[in-house]
This record gives sequence, C-alpha cells and structure tokens, in this order.
Amino acid sequence: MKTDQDKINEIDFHIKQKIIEALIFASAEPVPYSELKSRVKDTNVLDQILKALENDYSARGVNLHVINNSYAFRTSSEISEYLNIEKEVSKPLSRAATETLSIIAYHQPVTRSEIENIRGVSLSRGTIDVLLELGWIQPGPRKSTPGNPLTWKTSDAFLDHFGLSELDELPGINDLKNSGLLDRNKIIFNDEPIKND
Amino acid sequence: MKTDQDKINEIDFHIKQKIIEALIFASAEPVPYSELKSRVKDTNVLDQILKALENDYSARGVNLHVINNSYAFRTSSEISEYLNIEKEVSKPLSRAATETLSIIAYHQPVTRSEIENIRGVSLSRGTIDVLLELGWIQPGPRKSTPGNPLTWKTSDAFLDHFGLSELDELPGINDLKNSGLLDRNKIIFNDEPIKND
Amino acid sequence: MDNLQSQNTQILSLSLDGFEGPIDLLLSLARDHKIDLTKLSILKLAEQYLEFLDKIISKDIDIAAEYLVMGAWLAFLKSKLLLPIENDDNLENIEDLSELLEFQMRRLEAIQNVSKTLFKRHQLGVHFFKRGNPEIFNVSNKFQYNLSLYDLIKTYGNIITKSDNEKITIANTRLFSVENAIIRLKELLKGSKDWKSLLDFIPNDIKSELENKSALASHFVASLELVKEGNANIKQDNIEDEIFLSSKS
Repeated sequence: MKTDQDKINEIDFHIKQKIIEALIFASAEPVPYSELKSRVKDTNVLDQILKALENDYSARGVNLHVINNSYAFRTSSEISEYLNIEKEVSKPLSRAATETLSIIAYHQPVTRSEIENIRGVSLSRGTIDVLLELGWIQPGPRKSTPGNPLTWKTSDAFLDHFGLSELDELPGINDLKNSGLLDRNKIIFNDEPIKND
Repeated sequence: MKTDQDKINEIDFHIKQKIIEALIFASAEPVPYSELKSRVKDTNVLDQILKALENDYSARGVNLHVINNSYAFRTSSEISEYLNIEKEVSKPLSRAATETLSIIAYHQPVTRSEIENIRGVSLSRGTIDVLLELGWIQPGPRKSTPGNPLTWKTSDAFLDHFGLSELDELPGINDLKNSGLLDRNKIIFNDEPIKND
Repeated sequence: MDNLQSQNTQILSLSLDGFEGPIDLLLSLARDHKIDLTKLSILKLAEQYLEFLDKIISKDIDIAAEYLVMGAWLAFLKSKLLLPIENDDNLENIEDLSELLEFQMRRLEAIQNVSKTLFKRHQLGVHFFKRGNPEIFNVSNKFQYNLSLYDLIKTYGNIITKSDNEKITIANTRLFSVENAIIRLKELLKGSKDWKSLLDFIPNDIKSELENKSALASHFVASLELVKEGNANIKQDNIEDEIFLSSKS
C-alpha cells in the first residue's frame, strides 16, 4: 500500500525528473552534473532520475549522452545516414592536425616537443592553433622539466564531438597502454633530456 | 498474426519515427509539415508518427508543439515556472572588454594606466565594471608607485570559465608564437577596414 | 627483387609531399617492402630509406632537415651493423638503437591507426546533432557571455603583435594650422584698410595640392575668426565669388 507520503514523493520525483529533463533538453551544450545538483540536491534521487532518462531515451531518435560527468541530448547516431540536415561544413583537418589531436588524446598531458618527438617531425605553425580554435584541446599543467613547457590535453568538447563519455572510451586505448607504446621515456632524437626513471 | 510484411513495416515505422523526432530536435526553427513530408512521403504514416510523438512527450519535461503547422520541442509550461526560462541572448563581450581582460590575464597585477598604455587607448569606466560584474577580475594589491594605484587581477571564476586549473596554464607568449597565434601574416589581414584616402 | 618491387609501388614517386616526416616515410617503406616490424630488419629498412633519400637528393627536390638527420642516423646505424662485432658493449648499443627506432615506428603507426579509427567515428554536427534551438535558463549573468579561451588568447596575441609591429611613421607633410594662419593673417592685415582677396594671403611657396587645400582652409577659418574677434571685415558678393578681407583697425 502506498502511503500519502509515498505518493507525494512520487509526484515530486516526476516533477524533478521533468525539470532535469527540460534542463538538459533545452541546452545545446552538455550540462554539468553540478548544475543539475543545484536543482535536485539529493544525489541519490538525481542519479535515479538520470538513469531513468537514459533508459527512457535509449530507443528514441534522441539519446542521453554522458560526457565527462556532464549530460546532453544528442540525436541517435543509428539514424545518421538519414539525417542529412544542415551539416556544419568545415574544412577537413590536415593529417598533421588529426595525428596531433590523436597524440594529445592518447598521451595527454603532452608538450609540444613530445608531440614532435612522436611524429618525428616539427609541428608546423597553426596546427595547435586549429585544434584550439575547434575547442577540442586546452592547456594542461606545465611540466616540471627545464623551461616549464606547457602541456596540452583534450577538452569535454572533444569527447562530445566524438561521442565519447570519457577518455577511457578512446578507441584502442587499452591496447595502446598494454603495449607500452604510451611510455614516455623512449626517444631517439631528443631535444629534451632523456629521463632515466 | 503479424505477417513478415507487417514486421518490416513496423521496424520501418520506428526508424521513421526516430528520424522525424531527431529532425525536429536538431532544427533551429520549427519544422514545417511539408519538410517532414519530404522524409516520410506517406502522410498517413507521418500523421501517425506525429501523433505518437505528441503522445510520448505529453507527460514529459519537454512537449511537442505545433505552431502554425510547424513542429518544435519546447519545455513543458508546467515546469517552466521552476526554470525561469529565457530565450538565449548571446551577448558577445565588447572588444574593449575582451582586450582589457586579456591584458589583465597576462600582466596581472596591472594598474588601469598600464592597461591603457598597452592598449594605446584610454579605458572607459564601464569596461572594468563589466568584467567585475562577470566576476572574472578582482582588485589586487596597490602598487608602491606614487599615488598607490589599485591593480587588477583575474579571479577563480575566470579560471573556472576558461577551464584552467591555475593561472600557469595560460599559454605564454612563446606558446602563442609556436601555435601560430602570433603569426604576423595573420595580423596584416585583420578585420580592420582598409582606409582609402 | 626489392628494386623491382619499388618501381611498381606508388610511394616511390619521388616526392616527399605525402609524408609526414621521416618516421612516416620509414613506415611507408616498411609497408611497401613488406618489412615486418616485429622482426624489424633494420638494415634492410635503412637501405631502403637511404636509397630513397639518394634519389630525392639527386633530383634536387627540397628536403626538410628532419629527413636528412634521419638519413645520417640510419647511415651511422648501417655502418655499425655491417662492422664486425668487436665486443658485447657494441652489440648492446646497436640493439638499443634498433629497438628505439622500432619503438618510434610502432608508436607512430599505432597513433596513425587510432587516428583513423577516431575520425571514422560518428561526429557531432556530422552524424549526430545537438539541440538546434536551445532554450537557456536564466541561471546567472555569466552564462550570457560566451568568450572562449581561444578568443581571449587570440585577442592578446593581436594586441602584442600590433604593438610590436605597428610603428606608424607619419610622412613629413607641410600643413597649415588655423592657429598659425590667424597669427599670419593678423600680421599681413595690419593697417590694410583696402579690400584684398583671401587668395593673396596664401603663401606663395606652396608645392602640392594638399598643401594648397590646407592653406586655403586654415586661412579661411582664420579670417572668420578675425572677423568674429572684431579685427577684420569680410565680404563676398556672390556664392563662389572671391572673398575679400580688410583690416578694421
């Protein structure tokens, strides 16, 4: 038997769910969990709501995406081939830019000269610039090596763009980790001192 | 009993519904019925889909609205009172404010007259006020030069907004040069009108 | 055999255009000559690279320094590999170097592979879409300004480059200020009660049209100023006729 209080809680839950749903639905950009929490203080309830929303929308034309603890509705990629709507026409990225982005994604945080070492060629002007302008990368902490070079890392917009919830979902990341290819201390032509550690 | 053809039609129906749903979601304007019809030719099916969508969303935080025979999703009026909804007014920050902010970011703590020196124009009262109101700057220590002028520095909210965990992560002049942001060629073709005299 | 193969393949079209640096070139050579990276036949690879580089150099094609550095390094490695092994140290050293090269090649190959996979994924704005008509809740003011880090940095970059770059030199021109024209007119008009054309007061050593316009304009304004002060009379019979001045005192 449902008590009156249960009923009130239930009604309350539905209204809260609607509020959370509307908040996320209304925004083009992912809404941080912290912002949702300011509406529904009880994180148990909030998590329940988010779970329910994810479920409700899983088979729809619009799905709930989780992007590094932020939430956004995105059209289902299942029907992408039918949706040739106003695509953002952008110049395809150069190979240098796509490879640089991948290096930043898989090796982050990574300095410019580390990127150059991995590619074996110096980075042309504007490569970092293009990625920064797209909003896909952002500065990370400076390294404690001489000169304190700036590092680069990927942003939430990067995850959003490629439909990833977190960096662990990067394709092949585990294979790369296990193969040791993400180790930092092997360099042939070093312009940074090789660290023996 | 469902025939095979029925099943195919049913699957087809769901995909079509997803397409219509995604189209309305992703469109910047309400989508006219005629445009939806170009996706789903059979108006019986289309009407059925729209009816179903209207139904599905009727009890949600977001409803399907028909405006002058065009379709759009809108936050449910039932909960909009909780949400204080406004249409997006994206005010770009004025050039003076952006420039001033960038100078404060790179030269902090910096006095008003130092900012004026770097920009080469005097600073109007409102510029600092706008930045203060945004919470992106705050007063720093007074300078020990004659007159003890007040200095300005950036705030934690500034770091927060730009996704930096510390001020150190702001790319320095050399990083800018390397990334092409200080490319002289780019500056030559900037957006200032060419003066014909 | 290898030479025969290489003639049939596209990559040896004698250009470095398609390559993203020497390691990328090495990877292409390895793929092209089916040189197995797991049992990296470093000598074979080094030879392929040096041969390719030779051809490029003989054609006088521009080469980025990195390709030459790698060439020198591979030549060094090759000579070490061909020398009889004198002691164990040398062997270890060579093995280390080969291993490092192998590591670098595998690492770049892995990145190239994941890069392709990454960009084969469905992408926002291409395959799936965000809300087309966002409604924004009035949470607080700061959400109404969307200044990106890129905008901020770019703005600062522009300021810095400008102040570096923009040293404006103003050409040395001879223009006439109104102040000077007043002083000059007062001097010339002193005691002259007869009507004299304004044009007669213009300096006669004018060299350019710009100077002429400037002199005329400043002297005209100066004459009005003198009339206003009560020092001169001015008259013009008809529009576009000559203007005449005379002294009042």
